[in-house]
Amino acid sequence: MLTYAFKRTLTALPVLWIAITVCFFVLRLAPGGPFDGERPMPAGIKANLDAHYNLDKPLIQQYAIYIGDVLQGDLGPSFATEDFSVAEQISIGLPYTLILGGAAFVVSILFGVLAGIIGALKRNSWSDHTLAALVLLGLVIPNFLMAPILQLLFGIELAWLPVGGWGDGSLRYLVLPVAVLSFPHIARISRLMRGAMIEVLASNFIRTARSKGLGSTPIVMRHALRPSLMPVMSYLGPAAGYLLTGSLVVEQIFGLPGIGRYFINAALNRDYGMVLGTVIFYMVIILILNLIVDLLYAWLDPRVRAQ
Amino acid sequence: MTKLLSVHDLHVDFATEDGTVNAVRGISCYVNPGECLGVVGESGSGKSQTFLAAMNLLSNNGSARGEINFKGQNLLDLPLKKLNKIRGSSISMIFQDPLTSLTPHMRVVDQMREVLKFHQKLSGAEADKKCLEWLERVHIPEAKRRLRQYPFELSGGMRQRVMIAMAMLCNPDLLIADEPTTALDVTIQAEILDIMDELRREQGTAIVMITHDMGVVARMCDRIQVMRYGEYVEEGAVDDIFSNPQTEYTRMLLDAMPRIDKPRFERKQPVTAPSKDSFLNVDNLKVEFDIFNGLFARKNVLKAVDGISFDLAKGETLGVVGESGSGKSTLARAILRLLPVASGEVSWLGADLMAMGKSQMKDARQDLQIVFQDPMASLNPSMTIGSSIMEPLRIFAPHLSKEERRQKVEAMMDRVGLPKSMINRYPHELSGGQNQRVGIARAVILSPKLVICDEAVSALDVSIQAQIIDLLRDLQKDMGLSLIFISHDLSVVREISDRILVMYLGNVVELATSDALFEAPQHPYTKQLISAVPIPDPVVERTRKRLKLKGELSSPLDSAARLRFMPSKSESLSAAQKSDYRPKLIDQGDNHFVAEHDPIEMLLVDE
Amino acid sequence: MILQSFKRNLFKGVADGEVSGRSLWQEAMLRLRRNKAAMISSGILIVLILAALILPSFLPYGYEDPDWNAFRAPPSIETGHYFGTDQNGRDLLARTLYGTRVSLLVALVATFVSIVIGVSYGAIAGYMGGRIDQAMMRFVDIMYALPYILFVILLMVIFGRNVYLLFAAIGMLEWLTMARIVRGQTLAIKNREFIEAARASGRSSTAIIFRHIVPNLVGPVVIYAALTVPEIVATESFLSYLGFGVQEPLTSLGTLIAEGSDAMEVLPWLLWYPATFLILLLLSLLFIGDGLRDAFDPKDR
Amino acid sequence: ATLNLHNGGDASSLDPQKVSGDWENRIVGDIFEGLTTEDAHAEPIPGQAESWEISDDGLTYTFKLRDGIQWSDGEPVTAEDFVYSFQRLMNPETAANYAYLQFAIKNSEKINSGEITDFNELGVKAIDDKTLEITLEQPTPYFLGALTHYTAYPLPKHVVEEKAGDWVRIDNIVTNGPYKPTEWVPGSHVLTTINDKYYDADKLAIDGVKFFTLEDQSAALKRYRAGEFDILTAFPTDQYEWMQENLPGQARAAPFAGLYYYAINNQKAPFDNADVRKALSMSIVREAIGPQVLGTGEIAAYSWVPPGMANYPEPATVAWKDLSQADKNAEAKKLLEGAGYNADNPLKLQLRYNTDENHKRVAVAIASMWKSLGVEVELFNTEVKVHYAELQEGQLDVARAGWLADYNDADNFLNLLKGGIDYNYGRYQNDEFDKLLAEANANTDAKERAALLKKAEQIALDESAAIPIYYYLSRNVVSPKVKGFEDNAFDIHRTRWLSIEE
Ligand SMILES: Nc1ncnc2c1ncn2[C@@H]1O[C@H](COP(=O)(O)OP(=O)(O)OP(=O)(O)O)[C@@H](O)[C@H]1O
Ligand SMILES: Nc1ncnc2c1ncn2[C@@H]1O[C@H](COP(=O)(O)OP(=O)(O)OP(=O)(O)O)[C@@H](O)[C@H]1O
Ligand SMILES: [Mg+2]
Ligand SMILES: [Mg+2]
Repeated sequence: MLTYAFKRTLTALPVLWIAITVCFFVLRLAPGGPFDGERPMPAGIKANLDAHYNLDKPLIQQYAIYIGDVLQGDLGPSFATEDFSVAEQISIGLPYTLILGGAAFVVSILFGVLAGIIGALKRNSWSDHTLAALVLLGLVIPNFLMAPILQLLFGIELAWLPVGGWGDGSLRYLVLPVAVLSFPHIARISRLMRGAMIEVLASNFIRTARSKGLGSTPIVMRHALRPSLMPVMSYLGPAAGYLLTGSLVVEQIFGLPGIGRYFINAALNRDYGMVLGTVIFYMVIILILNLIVDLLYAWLDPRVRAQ
Repeated sequence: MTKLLSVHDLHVDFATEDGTVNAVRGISCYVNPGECLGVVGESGSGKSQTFLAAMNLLSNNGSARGEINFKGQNLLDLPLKKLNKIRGSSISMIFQDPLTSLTPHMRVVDQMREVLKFHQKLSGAEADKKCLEWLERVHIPEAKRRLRQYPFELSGGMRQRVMIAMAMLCNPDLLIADEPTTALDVTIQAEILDIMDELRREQGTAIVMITHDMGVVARMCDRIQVMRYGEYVEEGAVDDIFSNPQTEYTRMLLDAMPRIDKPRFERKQPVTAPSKDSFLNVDNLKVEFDIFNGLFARKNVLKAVDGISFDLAKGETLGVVGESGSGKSTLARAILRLLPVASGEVSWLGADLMAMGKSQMKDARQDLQIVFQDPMASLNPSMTIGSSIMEPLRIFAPHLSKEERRQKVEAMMDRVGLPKSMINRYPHELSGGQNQRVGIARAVILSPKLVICDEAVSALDVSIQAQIIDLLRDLQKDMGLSLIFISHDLSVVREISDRILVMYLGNVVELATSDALFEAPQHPYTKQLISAVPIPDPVVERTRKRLKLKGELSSPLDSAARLRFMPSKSESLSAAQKSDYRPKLIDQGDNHFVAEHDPIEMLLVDE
Repeated sequence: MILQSFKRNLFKGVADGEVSGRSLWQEAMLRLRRNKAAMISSGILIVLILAALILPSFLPYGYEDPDWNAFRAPPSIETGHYFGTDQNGRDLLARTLYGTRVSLLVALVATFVSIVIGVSYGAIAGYMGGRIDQAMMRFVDIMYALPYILFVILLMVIFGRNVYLLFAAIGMLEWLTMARIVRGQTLAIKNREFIEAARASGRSSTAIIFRHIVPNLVGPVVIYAALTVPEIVATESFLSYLGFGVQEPLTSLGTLIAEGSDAMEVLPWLLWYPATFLILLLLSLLFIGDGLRDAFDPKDR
Repeated sequence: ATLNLHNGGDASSLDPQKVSGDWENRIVGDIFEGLTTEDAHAEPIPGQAESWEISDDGLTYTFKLRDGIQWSDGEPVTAEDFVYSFQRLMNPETAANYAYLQFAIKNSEKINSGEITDFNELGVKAIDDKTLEITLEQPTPYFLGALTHYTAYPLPKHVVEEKAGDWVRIDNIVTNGPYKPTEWVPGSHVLTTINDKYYDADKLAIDGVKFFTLEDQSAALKRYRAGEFDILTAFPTDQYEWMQENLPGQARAAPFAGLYYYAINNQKAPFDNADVRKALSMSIVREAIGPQVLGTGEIAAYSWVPPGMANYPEPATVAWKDLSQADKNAEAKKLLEGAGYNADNPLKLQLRYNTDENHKRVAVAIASMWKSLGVEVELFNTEVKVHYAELQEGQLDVARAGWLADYNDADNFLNLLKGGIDYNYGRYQNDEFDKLLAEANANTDAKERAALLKKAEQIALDESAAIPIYYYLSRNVVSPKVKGFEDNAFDIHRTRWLSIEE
């Protein structure tokens, strides 16, 4: 198991390198540069900027410079926020993102799994359908609509919670963004959970568990939960990835300083350094998460470990 | 005496897309405290469902009507809360399908402990102790280690014993045992039956014993209930029924039973002496499993098959017997390249099977088929049994039209005794024996050259068993089919085999013709096995004496255990030598091979 | 032997021989019909589809031309703008119906792409295991991490703007998680004994993957596929907003809602009508997904 | 009290030579001050300089710095700081993207392009600690206004030289404006407090500003309504009517020195035909765009230069401005037919716009106006980078563009149509036009200069060089408790002039 994790860590390096390389060149192939925009600038000025950021050098040389820097742990400058290097920006935003994403992650799993279990136990009953409809509303209402609705309702009409911002980082400020972030995941987790749980509840070993006189709670928690978590677990890797890299929409609507906005904005701004920085960061997160998920598979089903 | 459990006019129906299946139609029966009721009857006759209904464990599409009284309560309309108080403590059940009946992701100990915790509020070391005690009682070798293992790491027989131990943990008033010993070798079976008997005598536990093995019935039961087609056929005290069956069906059941104390039904002309290099040659085959305990522990190597060699001629039947966990299933899998082999060779029709390429292997598979030990698990749960049986045709006879294929499948179902109407059923909608027949049908539909039957008839009642054996024999006669027949049921093995191979801890201890082996067994282990076979005659059975040998329960991880039958040698060797030493197989002439051993007198338990 | 004589029809309820072989699919359809939630949902879905296909030709206004007399007009029967008009004076009903068409098409095609790629890819990776699995899954990881917007931009530049590309682009995005889920399930299933049985009977790896493993994955696949539809609709509207998707004057439900949400309090009809359509559409799809899962589960009758 | 200000985009830097957006201007303009600065109406007034003299040829400006002006760390602000800053601005290595705004200064362009490497050649000299002399290339009537721009802010030489690139870090930065930054969380906010070294510090009514990053205007409005913001620097156009009703007097849409126009490809057939361009321009119902399509009442543009630019009394207008729309359409139809386009052979064009809700609406409306003329329009939306990258390469039929004045002068707009520059997207080329611009800029007489510029403008308009559509409005929402907020054409509102009444 440990050797497996170790091997995976080793393979992460070439994977990272491939990701960086592909991204580097794709980025340069895309039309538009970091300095194109509503405000055109004279050619001379642009030349100065290109020289400043080494963009006037041949592409291969730029690539070599970049890889060299990365190997020394330097993710380079960002064009959009010049006072902070890419690494600094990521490290400034990370705590916010970790708190937000982490909270959303926990909330999603808790509520998702719970709703899924209830759905499976009360399958096709009136309460199953109502619960499903409620939970699914969180998924079918896109977050760019969900967020303003919640803001209007809880921020303005009821004035219970702040409309946006981080404030002092207290719980009040977290409730709405975390809710918007987690709704779709709650819905997805609950559906995956419900389906898998129904399948598992029909298996022979559940019959054995019932024959032991166990009530439904121990049956679900001890016998049915783990095998039903399989698809949820597969989904959790990507979901945690999404949550940790934040959501552009949620950060923008609530004005939060996390790093989610970089993932799309940097690409749109052709902020080369930032894009590559986020790719590296995201890649590392994904690799770690998926490694964890793969290890958890073995926990869910010992037969997988035997492989 | 008040009845402990009484079933009155029970009906069990299943809704299927093809209409309602009336699986149980008006069954009535009862059990008294401390009594053992044998339930016998045709496979698919509703034996399991009757008692599943009593436990309120029917599958989703099933429904039960009637009355099932347990200690004055009607179980059918008891609220779940109350029922749960009864299930697992007052009534417990051993399921027919041990492979899928244990929770795959829980360690054995956790599954056992929770019964104690729920019903007796026992936990911690105390509970562990009790679990261990019970595992030891059902003779699981190295019980301590097994407790920490997952079900898939156990052999079929071990899983069954775990089920049994679990069912008996709380000293229930009523134990429903559905084919509890099919996966056990006769010695262990005998021990288990002893334990049950003890329970019955000491604690007054009533037992419902659902079984096909009339020998077991003869040994254990006070009364018998015979079932067929979901209906009651006959009921009575065991001696009466055995000596004077009232119905044609019961008589037939008794007559069709092969017995080792009687001559074989039908002598086949012995096949010509196996010609070497011709058909299937297995040479020094070894299979090893890596065993991990916990995250950081060092791995252990378990030698499940430890150097087995034999040849098989065309048209020949080789019986393989041996205690549970001795590596029979593993051997079968290894021969078919379903498992990575550590070393050794298997040649098939002169070609090295282990070295074959993809397409060669595919061709070979057409002629090499297997019936898996656990019928349910080996069938794709999302495929109807019709398409499961049809599958080999799809692969190897693509030229057939859909209609032709269907006809073939139906014909095959007919030959194994499955009604055509079941073609759209899914495996979980069949009884244990019916699934087993699906597995057999799938294996023989292509008329292969070799079929490995791993406990292929253990879940079948004698009549169907006989039908299947006939089918195999017909194939043998017509196409020269060869068989490797793995079974714990020595009477059947004797009946069908030309030669028999006796395995012990991955090694061969004796290999001889069927008659030679049964008439003059040489190895103490073989002798012990044969003495333990139950005989379907209550009078004979109760007076038989079984051989008991000295020695601990043996574990494949303990490499010195192979010397169990050579204590003399064991004493003279150092520890290191012990682990390398394998008793040699010695030719006694007449193709009778026996492993080195000390004289049996040295091994018998002094009584 | 005597045994032959025992053969008799076991089941009075079922006439022997009349039963013909049925596929899992046929059976599932039979069962789906009994699921109330799924049937109501199907009804709603069909009504929506028919409305989107047929209704526009009966409307007094088209979806692209402004009615210069009715900018930002609230819904009204008299003017014939039953759902009102938008900031360009265009009839919202017509736009909603056209938007429904586009969204349905995108959802359908992209879901299809994601199922086909995701299922095959995940099942192959899971079944093959070892290095192949590792390599394949690391590729998925890379795809997750790369900013897909860049790829969309590149694709548009290389192939020019067209809707099919949009479908493909979204599908390419959505298959990743599908592949992970399928792979996870495959890891568990491939150790089951019936897979061994299939190998023993001579099935090739491909056949085992597609005939034995995939059918046992139908549950999670159907469910996750239904779950991706909302995401697809949202992604489509985002890409369209950036100029990579459907272009004005054509629209989609996602786009309509995105526009409407900004004017939620001022021009509420711009939001609520398309939103109702979308929510009905997506909820129906999700309930049908649940129903299909149940229908495809042989143990769940 | 601290003012909570919705600032839109995320500041990219606090270094005035590195920034370029109006949201950054709001911050750096509060923490730095140039020789001149803006009053509440955005008119130039003395800043760090208390007075100045302009030579008669208009080429030499001599500034006298205020007494006792200090950096926030207590160091005096000297003429040398200004010299240093201008040199740094022009230094190619600084790569200041707005350096060209000060290209009026002698030798600046040459230094910036690396042609001159001796920075002392730059036309900015310290006569003594308190006196600064700036020499220009040619007379520039708007120069005092240009000096209010952040590119002209002084930098603390002693800090920049010591800390190099790190001087702007929040711990290091030293400023000379009324406020100084004390906290910066990228993506969230920049916080400032009073710089008590500022000469007018005791007159400041507001203790500091929290500049919030928030691009979503609807969300900003909600936060405003919840009392979380005091000023919004933008609002969604759709909400204007609603706000007028529900937040009376708080939403402000004021004329803004900016032009929204469509560039049209003068080099590509059939748009190289002035008649075709004219037909397209004439058939646009400009009066419908602002009030109806956008809903905020933007003013229809028939001139190239927005009204109210300094030293430019009355812009030129298109000749057909006052025709009725029916006549315009009839005329347009005729022109198109004259160019060979009719129902059987419709004119086809692609209308490009960059991603934005308002751009889309305008494009949709105009497309339908053209459609009624028989023109087939394909709407083509791209994200902003691709849009401008392709525009600069001249890849367009008709494309949306806009211009906000950098400084208060007509020349700033007319330059957009000058031959041979990248951002003349339509590649309009008229030698007469170019000549008139050059002549005008060499002329020191304000009146004559204005006349020459107007002549040039008229030529461009007559040839329909591009299609002006409307003049921008600035859109602010100001809480009633904030006083001193004056609408102005540059939408610059320094905190200095504001106060909060609780
Ligand atoms: N879920 C189900 N749906 C439909 N039919 C079922 C279902 N479960 C069991 N049956 C049918 O009910 C009948 C009785 O089954 P049961 O398991 O009780 O047989 P059995 O007597 O235990 O047989 P065996 O000895 O083979 O185990 C069988 O014919 C079987 O096909
Ligand atoms: N996948 C596995 N991992 C580890 N150990 C295994 C595995 N499969 C089998 N074994 C071990 O190999 C030994 C032989 O098992 P096998 O299943 O061949 O026994 P068997 O002779 O078929 O027994 P039974 O009669 O009970 O079916 C047992 O000790 C078992 O625990
Ligand atoms: Mg049974
Ligand atoms: Mg076995």
